[in-house]
Amino acid sequence: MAGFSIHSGSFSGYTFDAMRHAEIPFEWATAAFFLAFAGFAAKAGVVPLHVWLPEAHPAAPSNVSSLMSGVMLKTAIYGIVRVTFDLIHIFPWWWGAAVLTLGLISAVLGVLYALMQHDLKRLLAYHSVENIGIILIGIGLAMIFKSFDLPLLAALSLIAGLYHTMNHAMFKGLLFMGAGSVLHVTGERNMEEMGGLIHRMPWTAALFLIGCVSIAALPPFNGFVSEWLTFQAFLLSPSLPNSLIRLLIPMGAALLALTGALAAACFVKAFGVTFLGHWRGHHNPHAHEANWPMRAGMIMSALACLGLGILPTVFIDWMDIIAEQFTGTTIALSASAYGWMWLTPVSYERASYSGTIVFIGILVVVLAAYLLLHVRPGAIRRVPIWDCGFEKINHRMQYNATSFSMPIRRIFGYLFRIKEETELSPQPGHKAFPKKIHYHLSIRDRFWGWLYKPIVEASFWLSRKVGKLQQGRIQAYLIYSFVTIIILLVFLR
Amino acid sequence: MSVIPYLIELLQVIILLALAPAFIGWVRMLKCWMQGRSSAGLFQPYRDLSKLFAKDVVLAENASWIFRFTPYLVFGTAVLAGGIIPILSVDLPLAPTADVIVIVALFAIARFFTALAGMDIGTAFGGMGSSREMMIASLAEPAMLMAIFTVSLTNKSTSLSQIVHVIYSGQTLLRPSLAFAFLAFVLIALAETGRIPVDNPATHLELTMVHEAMILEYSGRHLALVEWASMMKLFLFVMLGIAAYAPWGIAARGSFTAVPLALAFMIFKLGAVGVGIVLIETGLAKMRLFRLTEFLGAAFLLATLGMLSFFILD
Amino acid sequence: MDLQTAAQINSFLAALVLLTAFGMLVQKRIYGLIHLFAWQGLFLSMNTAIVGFVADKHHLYISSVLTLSLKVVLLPYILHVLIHRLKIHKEVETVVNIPMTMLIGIALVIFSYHLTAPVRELSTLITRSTLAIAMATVMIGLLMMITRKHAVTQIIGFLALENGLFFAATSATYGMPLVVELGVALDVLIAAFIFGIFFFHIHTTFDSLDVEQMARLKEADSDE
Amino acid sequence: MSNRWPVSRRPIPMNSSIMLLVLLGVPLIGSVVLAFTGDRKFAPEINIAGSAATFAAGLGLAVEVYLQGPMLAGSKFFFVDAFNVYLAVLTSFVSMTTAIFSRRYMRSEREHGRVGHRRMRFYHAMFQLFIFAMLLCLLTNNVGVLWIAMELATLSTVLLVSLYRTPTAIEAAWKYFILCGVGIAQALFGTVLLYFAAEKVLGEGGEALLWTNLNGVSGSLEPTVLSLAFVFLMVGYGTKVGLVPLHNWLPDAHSEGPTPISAVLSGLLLNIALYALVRCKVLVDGSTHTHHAGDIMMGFGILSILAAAFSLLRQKDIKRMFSYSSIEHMGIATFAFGLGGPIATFGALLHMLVHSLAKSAIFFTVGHASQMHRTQEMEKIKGLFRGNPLVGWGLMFGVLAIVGMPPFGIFTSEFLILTATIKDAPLWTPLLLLGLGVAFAALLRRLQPMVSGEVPPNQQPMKVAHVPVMLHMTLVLIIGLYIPAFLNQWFHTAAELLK
Repeated sequence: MAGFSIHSGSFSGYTFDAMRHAEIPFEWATAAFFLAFAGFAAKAGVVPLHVWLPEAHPAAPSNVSSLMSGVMLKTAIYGIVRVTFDLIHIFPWWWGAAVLTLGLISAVLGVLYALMQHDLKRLLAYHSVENIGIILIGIGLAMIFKSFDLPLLAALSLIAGLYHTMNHAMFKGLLFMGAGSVLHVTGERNMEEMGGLIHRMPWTAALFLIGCVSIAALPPFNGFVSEWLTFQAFLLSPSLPNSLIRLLIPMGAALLALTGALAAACFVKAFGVTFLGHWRGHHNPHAHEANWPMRAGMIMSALACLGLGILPTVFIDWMDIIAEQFTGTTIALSASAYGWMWLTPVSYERASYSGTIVFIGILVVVLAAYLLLHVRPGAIRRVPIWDCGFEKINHRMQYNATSFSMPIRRIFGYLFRIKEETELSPQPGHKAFPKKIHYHLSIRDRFWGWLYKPIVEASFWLSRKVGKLQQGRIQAYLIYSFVTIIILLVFLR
Repeated sequence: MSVIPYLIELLQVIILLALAPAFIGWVRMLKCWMQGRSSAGLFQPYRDLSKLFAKDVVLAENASWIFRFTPYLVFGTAVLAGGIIPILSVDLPLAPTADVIVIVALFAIARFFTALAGMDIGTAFGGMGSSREMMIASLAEPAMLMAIFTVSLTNKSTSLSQIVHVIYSGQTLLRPSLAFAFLAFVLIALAETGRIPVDNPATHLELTMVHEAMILEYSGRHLALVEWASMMKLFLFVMLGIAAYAPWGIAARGSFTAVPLALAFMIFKLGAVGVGIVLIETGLAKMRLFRLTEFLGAAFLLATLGMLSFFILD
Repeated sequence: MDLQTAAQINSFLAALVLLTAFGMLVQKRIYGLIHLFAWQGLFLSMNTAIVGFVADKHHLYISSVLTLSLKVVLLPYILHVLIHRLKIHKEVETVVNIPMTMLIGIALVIFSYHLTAPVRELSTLITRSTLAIAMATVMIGLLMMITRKHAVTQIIGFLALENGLFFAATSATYGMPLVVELGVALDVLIAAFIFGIFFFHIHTTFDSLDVEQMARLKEADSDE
Repeated sequence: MSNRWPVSRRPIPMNSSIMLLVLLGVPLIGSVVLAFTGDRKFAPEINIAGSAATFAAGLGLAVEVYLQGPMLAGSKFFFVDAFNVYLAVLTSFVSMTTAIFSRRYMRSEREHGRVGHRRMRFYHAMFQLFIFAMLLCLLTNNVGVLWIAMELATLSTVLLVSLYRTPTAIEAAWKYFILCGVGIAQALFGTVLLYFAAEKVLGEGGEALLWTNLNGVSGSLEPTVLSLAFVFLMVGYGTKVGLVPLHNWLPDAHSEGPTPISAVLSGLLLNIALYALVRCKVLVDGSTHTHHAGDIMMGFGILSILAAAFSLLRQKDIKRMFSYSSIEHMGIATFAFGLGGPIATFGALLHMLVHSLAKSAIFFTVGHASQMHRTQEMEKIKGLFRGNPLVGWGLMFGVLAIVGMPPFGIFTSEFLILTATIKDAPLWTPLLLLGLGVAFAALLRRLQPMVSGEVPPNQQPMKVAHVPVMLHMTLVLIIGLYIPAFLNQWFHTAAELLK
């Protein structure tokens, strides 16, 4: 919030109008922007200011946390947009670049951390970090386009961001409610202790599944629409004058794609481990379906997800007012130019998407196949699990959250602080078959170690290194000259 | 608005359904020849499918509705994608429904639910299969999109028909960017359709299988649908590649006169691609799971190089 | 051959050079490296010849032939012989974290493109757009020298870097004056012989060509 | 007097200069001859004679330039002005004295069987070749040729560094080879860019790479390209100058090779590289009309001074210590050139001169000292006053000179530079002073125990070469006491040229 103090310090009055019309020297503007941004970002939980988020959410009761991620993050976004586009309406492109970069980092790291969680609500909380990242990507792009004075594109990406904000409110609320009802009936937050709930609470399962599909950005639900719009915005970057960002932005698209895919993986895990398979816990649960009001809430937001997914043009027409106010143009003309069914952000030739038809198409084909295959009543025999002819399997053999995320953990391992220890108590006789094996795994978010331990340590370490430039390895020396070149080149450009 | 495009649309879907098994059969046949075995013939897949359809379904006790719903969904997405990708003609009524990104997403849906189905029964193999599948997918998808972005950047559109149009109109002779992107696409297609060296479609060996592990518990019509869908997926990836990189022969206008020619072209290309796949599969061995990062990393590198050289050189 | 095709072939060769550079960056086997290096040299000399033809600068033919004989035939041959003599042809080097290296490489490509953007604005040559590639090749050569621990591979990195320079000379300008080019070639040759001698010294003294061992001269421990 | 030394930027073309021919020819021929006869008894004498002739020629050339001003020769291939001719004289002089010194030194090395026949031949041949390369660097008019000669200088010394074939020696040589190779490669890239910019103005072909032409049109060269080029030239030649953080090869190479080589490396090669750097800087500043190049050089300079000074504190090896001090002094000179302006440039030129004199003198004494004790460890070197007065006092005065005590020449130059700094860039002054102070303390605290004290048992007396040390120290002293008028004029002209 210090940003505002600078604002109001540099000119009088807290009213937005006053700020809007005030002339600010550039340095002050920059300082103000970044302070304000930091303030809001901390609120929204942008990496590396996100650490409070996964701590706070699980602590709070479900409805509160759904409100938190639903509303509070939104206010933060509102603040950022308001300050940048409305108060400081003229800014250099690298502000946008900074926002974009932060967004990308938050998105990727957020989803990765989420993937490592086995506490349902922490997982969702980390996903809020990811989604904030995606929203910021949209906003950052909008800023870049605006600073290069391409209002149409700016409007497009701004709307992508805002649309995702709305979507996030919907499906994240849905997911938190689902998680809440699961918590309520099982009294568990640890996924490792769950499983097979789909048989006990079909409604919750189905609705939670809708939430998963939407947040994993799969058509025809809403998550996909905003992500698709963001991709389109990315792909329009070649029309930027600056060669460097023209080159860099598509990389961002790749990162966004990575985020989407990882999110899908993450929610396969979340849903699969929680609702599918066998019950993993020790005490046998007497779980029952969630009560009606809870279900009603979930159903409504689920419907909202679907609606936002298949009728984007309608909602975008509403949003255009904002876009017009901030960037000076609307995309509605082009967006719904080909009827309410087709979403064509820039032009018909460029790209088009119709959630409606995708939805209906899938529906039709599925029904057709189903009916065709059921003209002849095929009896369904229920049998014990075959499992490749594997003998006497039990529920402890199935994959759980930790084992599911293991491959990805191994690939991106260097991003986490992982402590793995296996202790086995060997039984006398044959060493090969120990009596029991204890496997303990702890995964910590690196940023604690990176930022929140006092930086003094780092500087101290450096001071000791002063004399040690000359440490013998020729590679190091080569690195010196390499880095020197890079720095000088940067200095001169 | 003439009716012909709709007919072509229909024809195209039918061809997709009809030819996908034949293509698999062709690949298997070539493979047998390469390895000096006597092949089961071009039409074996049809026989398999019809047999499976005839059989009854045997379902595990604790299978939920997801398990039963998945095959239909997978099948549905494949068919829908088949209606969108220009196989015979560019001028399709469904074409504007979805661009490349959406198509990738459609395959993603199928994968999502297959993975869930894999976890549904709660066996070790199922979980293993879905976990690996999602891992591979999460690495393959960025590379895939990069490869496709390169194309859509060079052609200024993400809608496939439009891409084909542009390639027809413009002269794109010897573009390094497209070459790179194409290489990347090949690698990714291998990964996505679960061929060697990423996955071995023919194995049921516990530790090597990925896709098979997820659908282990299926039987009867469910299995038939899943199998058929995966055949179509391979077919569609080939078509996607053709449309994006070598569309010559696809009819530019919706008229029946052009269709037979397009069909001939398509079958010829399919044959060629089949040979390519077989060469790759007999040339390489299946990789360890964690060597895949390098494999897909290479794909990503190629795609990115493609994009860079689009900016730098073209 | 009209300018357009020439330009396209030129840029395509440029892409190939870049690709070989990346290949060397991740190639583990020594022979593989040498072959890649030879290929790069081949592309270079082809490129030089084409540029020479288009711009009809006849001294470029000479330097093209020089490249061919020196970097495609002679140096790889020398390296082959050395490796065979030193019996290290089976060694497979451990390269740390290949994906990371790739990413850095890509970053370098972007960076050099960004740097050379103004240059290509004001150049009129058909080859101008390849300057970025040349610079990137230089950088990647340096990166390779940094990442490798083996004396031979370091040298190969050095030579790749030299290739990049040569490529720059032909792409930014239509080749340096002949005197300079000859001199450069001479220097490369001498360097080749010197490192030949060096391999033997190192190998006899440390009985391995791992550079890691040569870290005795340092300040780090001199104050304990 | 002052009507002499016309400060004309347009050098008068002159068909050929016999002096120039001798200056370059003798070392080349010498190296060929010595390649075959290098291990005979009279080889050192040949070596000395050759370098003496070179020196004579250098003087002659200097006189010619002194009388007629800058000149071109060999169809514009060579270019001589006050700046490079004074360096040429310096180079040939120091190489001569080094040859004299190496006569005794190598002889005793040989008696102790550290080098054999082949290596003696090799050593002498390479020594001459090295001199040739350096002179070519100085006198050529062609940027490309300058680069080639620089590379040649590197290559010819690489194997000299590894002459003793000890593991450390080979390691040092390898690092020297690789790092300088890479650095030089960067410089070539810079040269290419330079040519790229130049051919736009001067047309293609050799013309576009001649200093004389470039300086003429520096104003109209494309600034962006030149600034790019300068970065690469800076890093490239900066590596050879041994500027931090590109210096890492220097202490190793200078401490592991035979002492005469250390002397010429520290005393001369660094100067040559700096010469190239300064020429480029003038060009670039002329083109970009900014002071970026200068700023960069100042930054490197200060960095080198500080880093070197602090590493001086922790040295145990005597030759290593003095090579660090070379880094420090090169840093000072670079800083001064970067600072620009008449006083600073004057100081820098003077500094190059006196530093190379003093430093090579120090290395001579150090070489003898370490030969007497069979070690380079400073703890083990003691009682030089008693053991061998000349070495002891020589080292004493040398160190006093190098730390910039009056009345030696280095005090003068450093004083000039310091005043210029206070005037033009006051903010840098404290850093500069800090560096100088630390270096001062570090060197003196090492000096005292070595020279004084009893003669340790491990020290055996030996015949040492008196002439070079004395010669150098007297010169440094003289320059410190008063700068001869012609020298004064000389530097002023050079400073003019470098504006």
